[in-house]
Amino acid sequence: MASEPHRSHLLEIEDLVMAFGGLTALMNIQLRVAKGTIRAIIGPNGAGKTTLFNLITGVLSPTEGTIRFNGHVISGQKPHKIAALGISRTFQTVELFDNMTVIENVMVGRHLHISTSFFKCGLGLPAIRSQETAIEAHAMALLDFVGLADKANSMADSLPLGERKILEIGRALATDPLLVCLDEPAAGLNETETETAARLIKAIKDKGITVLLVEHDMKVIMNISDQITVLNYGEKIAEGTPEEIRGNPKVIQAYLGDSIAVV
Amino acid sequence: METISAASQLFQFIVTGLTVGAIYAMVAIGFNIIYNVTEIINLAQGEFVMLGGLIMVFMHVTVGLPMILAFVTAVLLVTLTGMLLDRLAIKPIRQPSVMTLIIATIAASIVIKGTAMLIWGKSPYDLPAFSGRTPIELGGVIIQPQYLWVIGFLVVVTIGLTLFFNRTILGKAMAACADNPDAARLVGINVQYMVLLSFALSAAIGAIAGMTLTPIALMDYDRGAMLAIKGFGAAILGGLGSFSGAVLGGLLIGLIESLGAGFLLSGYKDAYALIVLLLVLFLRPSGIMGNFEVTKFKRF
Amino acid sequence: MVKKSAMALLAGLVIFGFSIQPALATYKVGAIFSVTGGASFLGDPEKKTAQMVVDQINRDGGINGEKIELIVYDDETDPTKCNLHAKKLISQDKVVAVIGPSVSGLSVAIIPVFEKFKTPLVSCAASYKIVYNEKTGKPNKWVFKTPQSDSLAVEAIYTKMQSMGIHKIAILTVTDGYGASGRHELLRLAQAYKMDIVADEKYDPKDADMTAQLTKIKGLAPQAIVNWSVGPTQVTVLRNWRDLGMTPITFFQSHGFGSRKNIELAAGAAEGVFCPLGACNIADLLPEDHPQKQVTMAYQKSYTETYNEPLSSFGGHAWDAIQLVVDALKAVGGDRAKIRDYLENKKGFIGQHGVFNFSPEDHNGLTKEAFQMVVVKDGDWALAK
Amino acid sequence: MLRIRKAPMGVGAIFILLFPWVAERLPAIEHYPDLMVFAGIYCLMTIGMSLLMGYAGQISLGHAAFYGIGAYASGILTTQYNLNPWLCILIGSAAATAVAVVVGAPSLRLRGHYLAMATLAFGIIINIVFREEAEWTGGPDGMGGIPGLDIFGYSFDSIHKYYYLVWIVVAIAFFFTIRLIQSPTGRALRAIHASEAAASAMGIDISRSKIVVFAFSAILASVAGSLYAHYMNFINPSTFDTLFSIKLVIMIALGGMHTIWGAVVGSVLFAFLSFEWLHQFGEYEIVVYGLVLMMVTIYLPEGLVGLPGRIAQRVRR
Repeated sequence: MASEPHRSHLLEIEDLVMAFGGLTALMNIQLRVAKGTIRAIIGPNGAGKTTLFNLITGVLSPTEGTIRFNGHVISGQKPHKIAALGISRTFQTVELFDNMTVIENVMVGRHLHISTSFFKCGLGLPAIRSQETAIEAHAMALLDFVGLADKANSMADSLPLGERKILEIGRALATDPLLVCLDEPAAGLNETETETAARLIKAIKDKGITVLLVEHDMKVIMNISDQITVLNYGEKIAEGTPEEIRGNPKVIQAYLGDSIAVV
Repeated sequence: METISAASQLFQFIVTGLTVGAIYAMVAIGFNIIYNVTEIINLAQGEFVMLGGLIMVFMHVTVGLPMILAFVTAVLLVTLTGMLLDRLAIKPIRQPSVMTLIIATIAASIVIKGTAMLIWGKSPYDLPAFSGRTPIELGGVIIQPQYLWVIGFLVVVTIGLTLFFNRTILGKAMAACADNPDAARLVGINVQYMVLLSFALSAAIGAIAGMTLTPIALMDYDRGAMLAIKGFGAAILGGLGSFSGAVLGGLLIGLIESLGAGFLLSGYKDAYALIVLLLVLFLRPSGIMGNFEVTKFKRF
Repeated sequence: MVKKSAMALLAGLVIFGFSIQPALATYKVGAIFSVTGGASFLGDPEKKTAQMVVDQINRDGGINGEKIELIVYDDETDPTKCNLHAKKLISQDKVVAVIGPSVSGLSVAIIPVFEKFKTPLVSCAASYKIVYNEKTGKPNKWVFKTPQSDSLAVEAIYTKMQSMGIHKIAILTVTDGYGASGRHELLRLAQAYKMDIVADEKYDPKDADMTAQLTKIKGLAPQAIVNWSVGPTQVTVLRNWRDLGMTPITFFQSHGFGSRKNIELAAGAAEGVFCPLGACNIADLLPEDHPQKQVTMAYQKSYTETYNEPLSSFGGHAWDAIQLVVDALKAVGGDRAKIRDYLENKKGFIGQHGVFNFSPEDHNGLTKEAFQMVVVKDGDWALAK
Repeated sequence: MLRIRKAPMGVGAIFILLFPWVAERLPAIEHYPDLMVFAGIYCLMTIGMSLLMGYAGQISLGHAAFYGIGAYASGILTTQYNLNPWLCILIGSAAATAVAVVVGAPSLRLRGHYLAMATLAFGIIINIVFREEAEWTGGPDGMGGIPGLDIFGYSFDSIHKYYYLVWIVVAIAFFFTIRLIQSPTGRALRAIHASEAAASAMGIDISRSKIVVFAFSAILASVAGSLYAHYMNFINPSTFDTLFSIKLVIMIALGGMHTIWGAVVGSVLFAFLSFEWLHQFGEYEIVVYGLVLMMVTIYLPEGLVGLPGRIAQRVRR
């Protein structure tokens, strides 16, 4: 096992099993992610990467096993409770709020940190108004950080895919997470956009936020990850630094079976 | 008159419930055919039933066509109405959201109902039973011959549709549209045509339901909405999109109503069926035979 | 900007959506009927009748040379619309009196309007609540009604049952206002007539089949069944009764069965069924010396000639209502208060549904003799002996 | 960003304020304020439903039940227990809230057509209760004798007085809802509408939000029901049937689902169409009504509030 016992672990997954009817999507997964690192999860299609994300973020409840985050057991909890504990995410299919502007999307991310009392909001109390001004500024700063400040007032659905993915990351950061789960942030992007995304992910790490990353682009993976976990058919087949993974015969086997070459 | 035993009473409730349930089931099947191809809940489905009954009365009683010929003409005319509904009210909608489509089908049902009122007036019409009105007695249980026609037509429709969707190229093409319209388009299926066909088919089935119902319950212009609600309930109870679910849902609602009226307060009989429906939905959010994962991603 | 224009547009629509102004006439009489909606079986013949009567009077030179204008509104069996129409008739159309509504509930709903604006209302609905104020124990001052109360129909049925030796009965009612009112009276009067109601079953106005309710009744073996409904269900229930082999249990229908069309629709199942009917349903059966013979025959003739459809007993209520108003106009002219006073003291008015004798204590003016018990025989009505 | 637009509100407010005064002077529309009372009552309901459907994306085909709960609370408690009408309005709202939470909690987990059917079923069941519990409700014939409203001896006994009462309540509901939409709560609702998965990943408690909005719309419907009962002095079950729930949805579709203005415009338009204008078509009324509705869905998918925008677009081309 490539876990590092001397560093504190933000996320600990033990004996995780996820079965859909007769189909086992994940089998006995163990995973420990150290604080402040970038951990990539890779594997061929259908390996169970997105299922793992859905388990961590509470969209699914595991059949067996536990997920512990920052000292709390989060397996089986509702997504919004998990978000409140400090996990944020993006989606493979980009789930933006297309009925809102770019900055509003980010402002939704501040939901956990503001008062949303139904009656205070409906009465339009001054406290709510000053709070709006504050979170608007906060959102603007985040947009500046991800590089979308000039698009703040565009509608989210008017952005090109690359910027949509960046916006989704920006929105995920707005919750002040300890851990962000990025589901294929570079998929479908061109080379420049991919580089931007990779730079952004590193910048997130530099802010002290732990990153869990599912990605197919090996160049990105190898460049930015601290640790890589390889899944295949719902099982963990390898774990280690990019260098260790690059030479791992099991990994090569898994990928060649899927006829994709490892860089 | 001989008195009736408790067992005969129970069977009588069941026979009646199954008959009424078979009508609901046919309406529910109509909902499913259109839903499967288009994801539209066609709330004008009940109007097809009403039209089927009234046109049959017109052809058979007023014009004097023989039963079979009147039956065929009525089915054809209602089918045509179904196709017109698609072409005039559904297809022209440029931004189809689920809400818009619900309103569109409600609007269409109002137009159909109003037109029927202008043509036939407000009085109810009768149709001679298909094979007489001499009831059959079976161990104290009375069965009207028309009951058998209703249940028989449900069986025929169910078997016919199963064969159609599994054995014919056209049927398979329609099923493909239901699964994935984009992919269907790619392999050269004319999706527009399939949508039209689905409206035609479900109109035809609605018409059959109406024609078999009329000799039992008479028919008037204002009957569609109630049948649509019952049929919609049946389709949901069984699980939207599932034909076996529709049959099960329809028969269940019919049975609960009949048993409820028989054993409990008859004024609340409609409520019993709906309470069961709600309880089922709370336990199984996509009906008895539905697939939750599918419905999860369809939103308004 | 967009919303501003929308608002302006709406404002324009509201202000300029004028309704067509009626032509001027000397006597304006209002009418509110449920021409469409759940009670169109009442409102449709009522509207046709009232219109026909007014046209006839105008053709014959009007009232003392002045024409009547009948302003008819359709309440669609909706109390909100009924209320709006009532206020519009009174304050805008400035009618001298209003006839209708067709339905008891709606009549009760608009009583306050007529009491407040001091305008006579001659309702065409049956419930005693229309002419009986529970707080004062007296009739509402401005409100009259022409139909026999349901209690009279029930009394006619129970009287007949007593003479036949029937005391164990089942009642079947439809779950709308018509059925509920009948059910209320059937239950209320049962004790006085020593009727034992062993089953109290209901069905919906759109139900396809009442076999379940009848099967339950069959198990309880009553001597007679009373059914209270209108529309297709009263026919379906008869067929179910016959098919279930329940003909030895005598079947009584309410006066809502009063159209030959229903006998026809029942396709033979109505044979032997009793029902209490007003004179206008059975004009041709009445003896020549019957006081209502003349008016009922004349109404039947002109209605069937004008509209080419069989007469419905409900139309007769509108005939009585409009003729009462016309009678008052002839006598006292177009003053609302005078019309009211005239109607309250009117005696011996020969109508379609009886001979009316109004008084300050009785704003209906009918007795149970207004109903004749009729039985279906050889596919037609016959007076029951 | 959504900002409160002051101009249309000003126009609207002045219109509402002056309308009875103008109507009084034009004999042809003298009775229009009476219609506007009902239009206002409908507005109250559609404002809540617009929030629920247009913003939170949850369909309800059962809101007539809450309308009825308010009306019967007022009707029964005033006539049989002689309670103060204002207290009855409060009790009705509390009852509607309780029912909304109990029914909403399991129902709002359902999606799309399943939610539509569940709310439809709920509405029918409640209506059957109104019809069957005749001892309390008067049964299908309804109950009369419901007192009017008065406050400190000032009685809302004329059409114009009631008109202002109703529209003041509508204005309160309207401003509350507009502010709500522009607040974090409104943003959260729109987020739920766009993507439940993303909204919950942002920490929004989806089921709670839906239930709160459902309950809020139920309260508005209940207050509307009470106002209706005290104005009509009479209620019967058919006023609160499924057909009316569907009419509410039609009002919203007519006006436009995605703004609260749509609810207001749609309700007023619907009231006038159904109480007044369509009558001119006589027995063709029902067909014309259906055709109008059909035209709106085809040519004005954003409802009537989308019309000026469309015209402007045409002109610019």
